[in-house]
Amino acid sequence: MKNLTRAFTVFLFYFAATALTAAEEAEPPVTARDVPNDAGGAVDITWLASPLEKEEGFQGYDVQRRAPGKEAFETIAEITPGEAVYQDKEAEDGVPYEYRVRALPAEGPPVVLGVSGAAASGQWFNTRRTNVLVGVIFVTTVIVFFIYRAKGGAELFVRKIAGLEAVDEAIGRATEMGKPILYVTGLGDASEISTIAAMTILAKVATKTAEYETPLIVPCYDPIVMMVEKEMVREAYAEVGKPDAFDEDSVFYVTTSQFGYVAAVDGIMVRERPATNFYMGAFYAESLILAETGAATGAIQIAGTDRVTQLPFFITACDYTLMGEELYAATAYLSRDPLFLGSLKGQDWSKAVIITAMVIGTALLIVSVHLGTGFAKLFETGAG
Amino acid sequence: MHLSTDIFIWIAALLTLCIYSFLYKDNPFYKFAEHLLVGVSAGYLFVIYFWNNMWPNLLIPLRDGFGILLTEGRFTGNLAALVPGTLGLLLLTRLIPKIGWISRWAFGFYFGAFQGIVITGYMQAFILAQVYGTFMKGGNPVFSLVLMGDFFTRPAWGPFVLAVSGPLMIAGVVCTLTYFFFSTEHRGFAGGVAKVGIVFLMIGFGASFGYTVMARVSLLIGRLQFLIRDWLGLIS
Amino acid sequence: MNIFEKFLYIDRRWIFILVALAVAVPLVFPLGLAVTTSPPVENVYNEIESLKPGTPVLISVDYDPATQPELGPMTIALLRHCIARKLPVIVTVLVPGGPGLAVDITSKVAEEMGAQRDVDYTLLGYKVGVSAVILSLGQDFRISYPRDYYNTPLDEIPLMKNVKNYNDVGLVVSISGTVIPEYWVAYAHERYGQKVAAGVTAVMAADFYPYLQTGQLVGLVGGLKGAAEYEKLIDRPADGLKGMDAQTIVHLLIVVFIILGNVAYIFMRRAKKRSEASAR
Amino acid sequence: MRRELPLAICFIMGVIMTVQFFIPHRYSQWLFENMLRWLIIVFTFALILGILSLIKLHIQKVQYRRRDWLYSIVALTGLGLSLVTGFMKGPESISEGQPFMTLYNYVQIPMQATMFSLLAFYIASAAFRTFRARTLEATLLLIAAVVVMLGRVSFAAIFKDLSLGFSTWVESWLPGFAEWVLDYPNMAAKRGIMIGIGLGAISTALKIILGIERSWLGGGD
Repeated sequence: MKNLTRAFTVFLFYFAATALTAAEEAEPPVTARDVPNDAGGAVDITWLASPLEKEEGFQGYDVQRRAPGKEAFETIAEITPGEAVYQDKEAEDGVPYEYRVRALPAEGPPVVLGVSGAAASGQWFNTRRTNVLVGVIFVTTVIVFFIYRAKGGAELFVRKIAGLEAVDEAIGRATEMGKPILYVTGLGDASEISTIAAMTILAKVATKTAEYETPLIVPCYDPIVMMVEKEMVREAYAEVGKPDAFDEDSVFYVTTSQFGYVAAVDGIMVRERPATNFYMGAFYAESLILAETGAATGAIQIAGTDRVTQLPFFITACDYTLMGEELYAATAYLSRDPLFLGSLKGQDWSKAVIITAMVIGTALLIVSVHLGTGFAKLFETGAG
Repeated sequence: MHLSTDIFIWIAALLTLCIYSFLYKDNPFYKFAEHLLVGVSAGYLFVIYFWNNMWPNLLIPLRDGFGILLTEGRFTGNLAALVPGTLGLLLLTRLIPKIGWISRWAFGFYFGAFQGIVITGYMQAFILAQVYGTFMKGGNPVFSLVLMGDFFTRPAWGPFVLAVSGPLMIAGVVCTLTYFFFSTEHRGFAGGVAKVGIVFLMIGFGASFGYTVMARVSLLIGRLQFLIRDWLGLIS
Repeated sequence: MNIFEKFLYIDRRWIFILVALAVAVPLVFPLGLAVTTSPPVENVYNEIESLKPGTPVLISVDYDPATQPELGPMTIALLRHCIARKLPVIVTVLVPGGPGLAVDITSKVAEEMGAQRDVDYTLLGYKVGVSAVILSLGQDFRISYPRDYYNTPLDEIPLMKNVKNYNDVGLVVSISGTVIPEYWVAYAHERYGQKVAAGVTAVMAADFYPYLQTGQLVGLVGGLKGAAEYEKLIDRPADGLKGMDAQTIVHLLIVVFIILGNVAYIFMRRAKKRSEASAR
Repeated sequence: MRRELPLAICFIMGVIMTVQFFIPHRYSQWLFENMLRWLIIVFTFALILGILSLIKLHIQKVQYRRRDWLYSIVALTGLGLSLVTGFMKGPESISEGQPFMTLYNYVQIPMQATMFSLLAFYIASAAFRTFRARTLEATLLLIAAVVVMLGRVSFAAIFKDLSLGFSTWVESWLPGFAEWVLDYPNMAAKRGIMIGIGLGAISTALKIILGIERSWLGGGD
C-alpha cells in the first residue's frame, strides 16, 4: 500500500513535471527571431492570434520595438486583423531589441500579447542551398577527374552510336553511284560546341572521301568556319596520302544570311544531286527546308544537332539523326579528344547518380511515404 | 474593299510582298528587302543599346559623378562606373587586329561572371528541382499508392489514368536519361530501357513538332491579317 | 517514275497556293469555331485574378518582331486583364529588338483603356545581359534600371516608389520566343522565390511542361491558340480568336497532307518492290 | 599577359559569382550588386562591338566591290536612316510617334515578321512530300504530332458544326488527350533532355572557369 502511494506520488510528480515542461514548450504568445539565411538587418516577429479577434470591431495589432537602454516602446507597424507575422526590415545588426505586440480592441486600451527579444544578424552560409553546393562539388569533381584521366591516356569506353555506323555505308553508296557528298555544318560560329563537333565528324568523313576519291561539297555560312574546315579537309586528304585529290573549291563560303544560304544550298542539291547529305551542327528554322529539298532529290540524309526544336524535322526527313548529346558522344568517340571524352564521362556519371536517386526515391515512396518524402526533400529548392 | 491610303502601310505591304517573293525563288526583290532589314535593324539595335543602356547606366552616372567632383571636389559612388566603362572600351580593341588581344581582359571579366551564374542557377533549376519534381508534385508523391487504391475501389477509366500517369512519367524520365547514357552498350536490360526511352523521346518530339506547325501558321495568319485588313481593307 | 512518285513530287509551289488560300479564306469569311480553354492558360488567368488590386505585375516583353504576330495578341490580352483589374503593370524588355513593340502595345492599350503612364503602367525599357538583369531585379530595380525607357529617374515614377525588388511584385510574366522564361525560372523563381508565368511561341511550348509540373511556372500561354484562350477568358475577342478558324483549317490541311503523303509513300514502296521482284 | 591574365580574370569572376550564391551576408550582397551593375555596362560594349563589326563588313564589301556590293549599299542606307532618326532629337527620339518608331513599325516589323512566316509554306509542303513514317520511331512522332495539332485547335468544333454522330466523343476526348500527352510522356522526355542539357551547360561553364576550355580566347597568342 505504501509502495502504491509512493508510486502514485511519483507518477503525479512526473506527470506534473512533463505537463509543466510541455506548457513551457508551447508556443509563447509573441516570438521574435533573427531571419535565417539572410543578409542581416531583419527580424521576424510572429504571434498567436488574440481571442479578441472574434469580437466585433477588432482593429488589429500593432508591433512595437524598444532598443536597449531606451524607456519607451515605439510602434513600428500596424497590422490588419487575421495576420500574425511581421518582418522588421529596419533592425540594426547585433542590437538586442525587444519586440512587443499589442491587440487593439474596438474600444478601450490596447492589450499586450507579450514581449520577446531578438537581434538581427547576417549569415555567412545559406543552409537552404546546401544541396546545390553538394551538387556543384560532385559534378566538378567527376568532370575534372575524367578530363585528367582522359588527358593521361586512359581508355575510356564510349558506346557505338547508331547514326555513325551509317556514315560508312552512305559514303560507299555515293562512291558506287559516282555522285558527290554534301556536308552542311549549320549556322553556328567556330566557337560553338556543336560546330566543333560537326567539324570533327567532317574530318572523319573527309578521310573516307579521300580514300574513295568521292567528290565532297562543303558550303559554309561563316567565313571563319570555312577557313578552319578547309584546313581540316586538306589535312584529312594528306593523311591518307592523297593531297592532290583535294579540291580547293570544295570547301567554300556562301553567305551569312539565313535564307540566302538555304536558297544557295537548295540550288546545289537540285543541280549536283548528291547521293548523301550530312547536316551536322547548329541549325535553326532552315533545317526543315534543307531536309525537305534533300529528301526530294532522293539522297541518303544523316543529320545531327543539339538544337532540340529542330530535331523533329530531321527525324522525319532524314535516314539517321544524332539527337542532342549523341552528337557530342559521336565526336568523343571519333576524335578521342580528352576534353570531349572527359566531360562526356563526367556527365554520364552524374546522370548515373541522378537515375539511381530517382529509383531509390521512388522505391522509398512506395515503402513509406514518410521516408520517401524525407529523401525527396534533399532535392528541394526554391524560395530563397 | 477599302484600299489603304496611308503611304507607310503601302511601304510595309510592298516590303512584305518582297519577302514572300522568295517562295517563288531567290530574287533581287527579296535580296533588297533582306539587306534593308539587316541595315535598319542593326541601326535600331545601336540606337537602343545607346539610349536604353549606355546613357542611363554609364554616361549619366559619369556626368553626375564628374559634376560633383568638379563643383564640390568630392568623389561619389557614381564614378565607380569608370571601371566597367574602361573595360568596355578595352573590348572595342577587338576591331583593331594588332591590339585585339587586349579585349580578352574585358571578355574574361563578363564571360567568367556569366559562367559563374550558370553553374549554381542550372544546378538549382534544371537538376535539383527536376529531380524533386520526379518524386513529388505539390507536396504529394508522384508514385501514389493512394491513387492506385482509388482505382481498385472504384475501377473506372478516370482513376486508372490518374493512378498510372505518375509512374509512367517517372519511367519516362529514367528511360530517357538512360538513352543518353553512353558508358554501356545498348544491349540486354540497358538496351531495353533505352528503347523505351526512344519511345518517350519520339512522343516528346512529336508534341514539339505539332506545336511548331502551329507556330509557323500563326505567323502567316498574322501577316495575312495585316495584308487583308490593314492594306487591302477586305475585313475590319 | 510511277504515278505515286509523280503525285508525291509535284512542284511545291502548288502546295504554297493551297496554304495561302486555307489561311486567307477563313480570315475573310469567318466560321466562328468554338475555342476551348486549357489548364495551363487558365492557371495564368486565375493567378492574376487572385492578386489584390494594387499589386504590381511585371510583364517582360522578351520577343522581337520575328515572333510578334504570335506573341503580340497575348501581350495585349494580359495587359488588358491587368489594367482592368487595377494591377499596376511594370514592363521590362530583355531582347534588343523588343522595346519598339513594347512602346507600341503599351501606348495603344493605355489609350483604349484610359490608363495613365507611370501610374497604371510603366515602361522600363531594354537592358542587356538577360541573367544579370533578372538577378539585379531581385536585389533592387534601380541597379539595372536607374531610369525608365523615357529617361525618367525611377524614383520620380509614382508606380515605382514602393517597388524595390521582387518582394513587391505579385507575378512576373515573361513573353518570349526564346529560352528567356527559363532564365526567369532559374534566377527569379529559384533564387528569390518570385512567382513566374510564361507566354511562349508554340515552337517552345512543349519544352516548358517540366516547369509546369514542378510549379516553377504557375502557368503557360502557348502560341496564338493560348492568346485566343486568354481572350476568351477575359471576354475580349481580338486577333487571337480571329485567327483560330484559319489555324484550324490549315492544321487540318497539313494533317491531310501527312496522311496522303504517307499513303502514297507506302504504295510507291510496294510498287517498287513488286517491279523489283518481277525483274528478277 | 595575353593569355594568362584573361584566364585569371575569367577564373576569379567565375569563382566570385559561384561562391557568392551561397553567402547571404551583406558584404556578399554588396559585391554582387556592384558586379551586376558593372556586367550590364561591359556587356553593352560587347553588343555594340558586334554591330560595329557588321558595319565594317559591309563597308569593306562596297570598298572592294565584292560580289553583291550593291546590296551592301542598301544595308548601309538602312543603317544610316536608323541612326539619323534615332539620334536627331536626343533621348526623345525613341518615343512613340517619332520618325525612328515609324521606321521600326513600317519597315523592320513587317519584314522581320514575314521572314519566319515563310516557314508555314515549307512546313506544309514538307508534310506532303517528306514527313514519312519510315521507322517505328518516326511513326510515333507523327502520331503525337497529329494529336497535338488537332487537339490544340478547334478541330472538334468542325464536327459539331457538321453535327456528325461522334462529335461529342471527339470534342470531349481529343483536347484532353492532347493535354495528357503534353503533361506526361512529353514532359518526361523533355525533363530527361533538360537534365542532360543542364549538366552539359554546367560542365562547359566549369571548364571555362577552370581554364580547361580556352577556345573563347580566339586564335593567336
